[in-house]
Amino acid sequence: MVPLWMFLLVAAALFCIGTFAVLSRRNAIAILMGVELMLNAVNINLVAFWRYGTPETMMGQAFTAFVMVVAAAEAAVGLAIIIAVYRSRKSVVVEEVDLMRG
Amino acid sequence: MDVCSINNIARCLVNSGFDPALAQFITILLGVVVVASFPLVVVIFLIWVERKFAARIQDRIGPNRVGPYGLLQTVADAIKLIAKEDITPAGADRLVYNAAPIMAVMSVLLIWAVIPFSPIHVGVDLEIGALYFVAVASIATLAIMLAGWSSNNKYALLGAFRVVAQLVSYEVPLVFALLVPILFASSMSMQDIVHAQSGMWFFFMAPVAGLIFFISSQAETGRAPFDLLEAESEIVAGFNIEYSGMKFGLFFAGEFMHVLTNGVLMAVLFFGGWLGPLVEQAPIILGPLYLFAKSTFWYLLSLLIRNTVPRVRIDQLMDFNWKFLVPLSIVNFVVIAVLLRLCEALGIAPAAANANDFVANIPQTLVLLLGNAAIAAYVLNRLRRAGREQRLAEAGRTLAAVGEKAAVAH
Amino acid sequence: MNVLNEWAFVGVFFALSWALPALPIVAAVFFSPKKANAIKLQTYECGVETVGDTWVQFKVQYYLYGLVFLVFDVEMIFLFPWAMAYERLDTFQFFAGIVFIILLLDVLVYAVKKNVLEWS
Amino acid sequence: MVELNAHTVVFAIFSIITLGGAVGVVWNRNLVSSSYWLIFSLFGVAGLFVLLSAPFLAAVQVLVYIGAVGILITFSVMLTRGMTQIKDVFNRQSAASGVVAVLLFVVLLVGVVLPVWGPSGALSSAPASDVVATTAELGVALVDGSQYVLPFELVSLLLTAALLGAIVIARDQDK
Repeated sequence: MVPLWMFLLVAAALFCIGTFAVLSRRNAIAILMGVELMLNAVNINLVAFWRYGTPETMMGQAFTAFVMVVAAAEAAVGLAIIIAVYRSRKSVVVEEVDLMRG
Repeated sequence: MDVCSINNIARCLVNSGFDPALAQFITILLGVVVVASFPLVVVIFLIWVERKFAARIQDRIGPNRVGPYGLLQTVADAIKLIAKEDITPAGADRLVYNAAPIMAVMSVLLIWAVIPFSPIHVGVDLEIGALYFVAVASIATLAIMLAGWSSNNKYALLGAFRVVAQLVSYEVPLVFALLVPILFASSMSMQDIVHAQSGMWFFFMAPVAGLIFFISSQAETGRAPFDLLEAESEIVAGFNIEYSGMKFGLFFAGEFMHVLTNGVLMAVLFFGGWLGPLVEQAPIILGPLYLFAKSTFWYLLSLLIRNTVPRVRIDQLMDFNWKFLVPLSIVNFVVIAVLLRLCEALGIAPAAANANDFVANIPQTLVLLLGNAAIAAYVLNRLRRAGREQRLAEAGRTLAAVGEKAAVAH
Repeated sequence: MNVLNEWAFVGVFFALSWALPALPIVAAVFFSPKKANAIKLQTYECGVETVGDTWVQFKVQYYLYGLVFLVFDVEMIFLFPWAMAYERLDTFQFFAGIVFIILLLDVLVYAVKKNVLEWS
Repeated sequence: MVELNAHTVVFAIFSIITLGGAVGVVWNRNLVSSSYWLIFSLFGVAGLFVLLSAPFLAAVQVLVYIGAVGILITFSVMLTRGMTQIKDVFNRQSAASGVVAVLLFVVLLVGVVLPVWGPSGALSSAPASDVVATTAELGVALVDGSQYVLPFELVSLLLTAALLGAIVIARDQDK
């Protein structure tokens, strides 16, 4: 088997790429994609630790399933917000959407 | 085909001095080549069958020039398609444009990895076989999206959007119908699902689920009456408008293959797959024979529907799915789960020891069948009423219009 | 490691199911004539010349269908294992699953009531 | 340290798919391509799940991400048109975010992956056991009164709430 740290390494790299996307992209949908990447990095970690730690229990898989649901819900609501904002402001560039600024 | 002898090959290779890992790899490769090329070869004849069938219904002769009875027509077509000029429209995303038709075929081909042909012949009997099938089939949606987007054509993109909306919609009842055999077999492995039917085929325990599965897989294939993706009269040709030559051919090959795959899946999930009399004695011959006899029935039914039922409008298509099939499939699943539980609680269900006994399964099947009949009766009644209301409303509108005209004329 | 052997088959199958359909496309590259010209390569939009961007404005309806589908699809993560474990469930566990499905049905009822699934 | 065998090679392929796809998501100017790179990357994650003996999660990953989330993202990209015209892909703080991401990676590498501050168990090369819980056990665990039944039902509510919210937000109010 591949040692555990290699999976963690891939997950860490994926997480950082996701972070970079979230912090640096201007487009709201691209930011959401970054969040999806980060959540998937978390999933890799959860499954890897489960496999190398306690593979005979159900913990890792159950948690991963819950994370997937949360990710899906987040994508659904996030994209809906983006569509709504686009409809009223004709823009999906995050810096231009500052309705809440005083 | 012959996994048994392939197993022997692995041992032979190791014995004759091969590295065990390499021998294993060769074994796997052989198995894959056999399983994967099978549907590809069969589809060549299926296209001929389909064309002949359609021709007969339309009072034509159909292909009859190339080879006896026109059997080699498809081969000639393939050669023609290969020799045709291959046009990639300006502004297309070349890589994606080329990958999309391959993906369309791939998503169907991959399903065959888990189809059990006989008690011992199966590509691979995954623990999650049924889920694998759904997951792999959902790649087709992506392929169509890619094709529509990469063509750089408004009509293609619009067509792709419609098709994708259709495909994702009909995946919901498909999956709920698929859950019923999983529930009966308490397993997602295709082989287990077939074995669990040795007492009673699942179709007799859950005919409604079987029909929902058939209807929604017909829609997943994009066949008439759900063939909006190639509704020539409405959207030029749909998502594949810019495709020509072999790439266009691949989309079609994928579709034809999908129809057969649907038939095989119906046979495996609801009609006992390779099960049949004396199959244990001669699994190599009788298993695949039974499987294909059963799937041919569904295949021909699919052809019949395709050639006789008119196309529906997209709003009707969506209404039919979301307001009829999806609620029906969910309610049906719940009813069957509860009835099955009830049977066990009341002791009607066959004991584990004689689960394979036909007679022991009869009481439980009767209860489930009654539940199904109740659902079907309710649904048909509702449909009848809804249909009448619609007709009355239509008639009312026409009458009102006539009355108005008469008033104006006065 | 038995699981991985099974999936090795799927992996090889995956690779081959790319290669097999790609074969005729590659063959077509060698056998087909190449006489492209600008008119031939134009996008075909009923013979009318293409106007504007390919990305026309789409209806939000598509997104709503995708949304409802996503919810049902995600619930499958839980329903598949539940159906698979059916034989081992006791009454409480069984009805936990049924409640889950009924909550799911709510979604559909709401969506239909609000005319979300209406193609207009 | 790591022997070269089929397992390692497959791991390397899927890692490259995952990370390469992720980089494609970040760097692509065209958002549609970005979303396809995302699907590509998430497919790699599914492969990693198979390597970790979680085939159920791998299938679910393909089903949910490629079949549903990917399609949804593509739909919304098409719905919010005019984004191809955006000249700058990155905002003004992109350099700073790059530094932050790299720093984060170093911290994760040093603090978690490589046991600098004491053994973390991350270097163990072999799993604790080869007995892997099956998907049916997952099914039982999810609805078991002493395990996950509460989150299980809550997930249903969460999805209902998410759907209601998304529908209310995304619908055309004019009609």
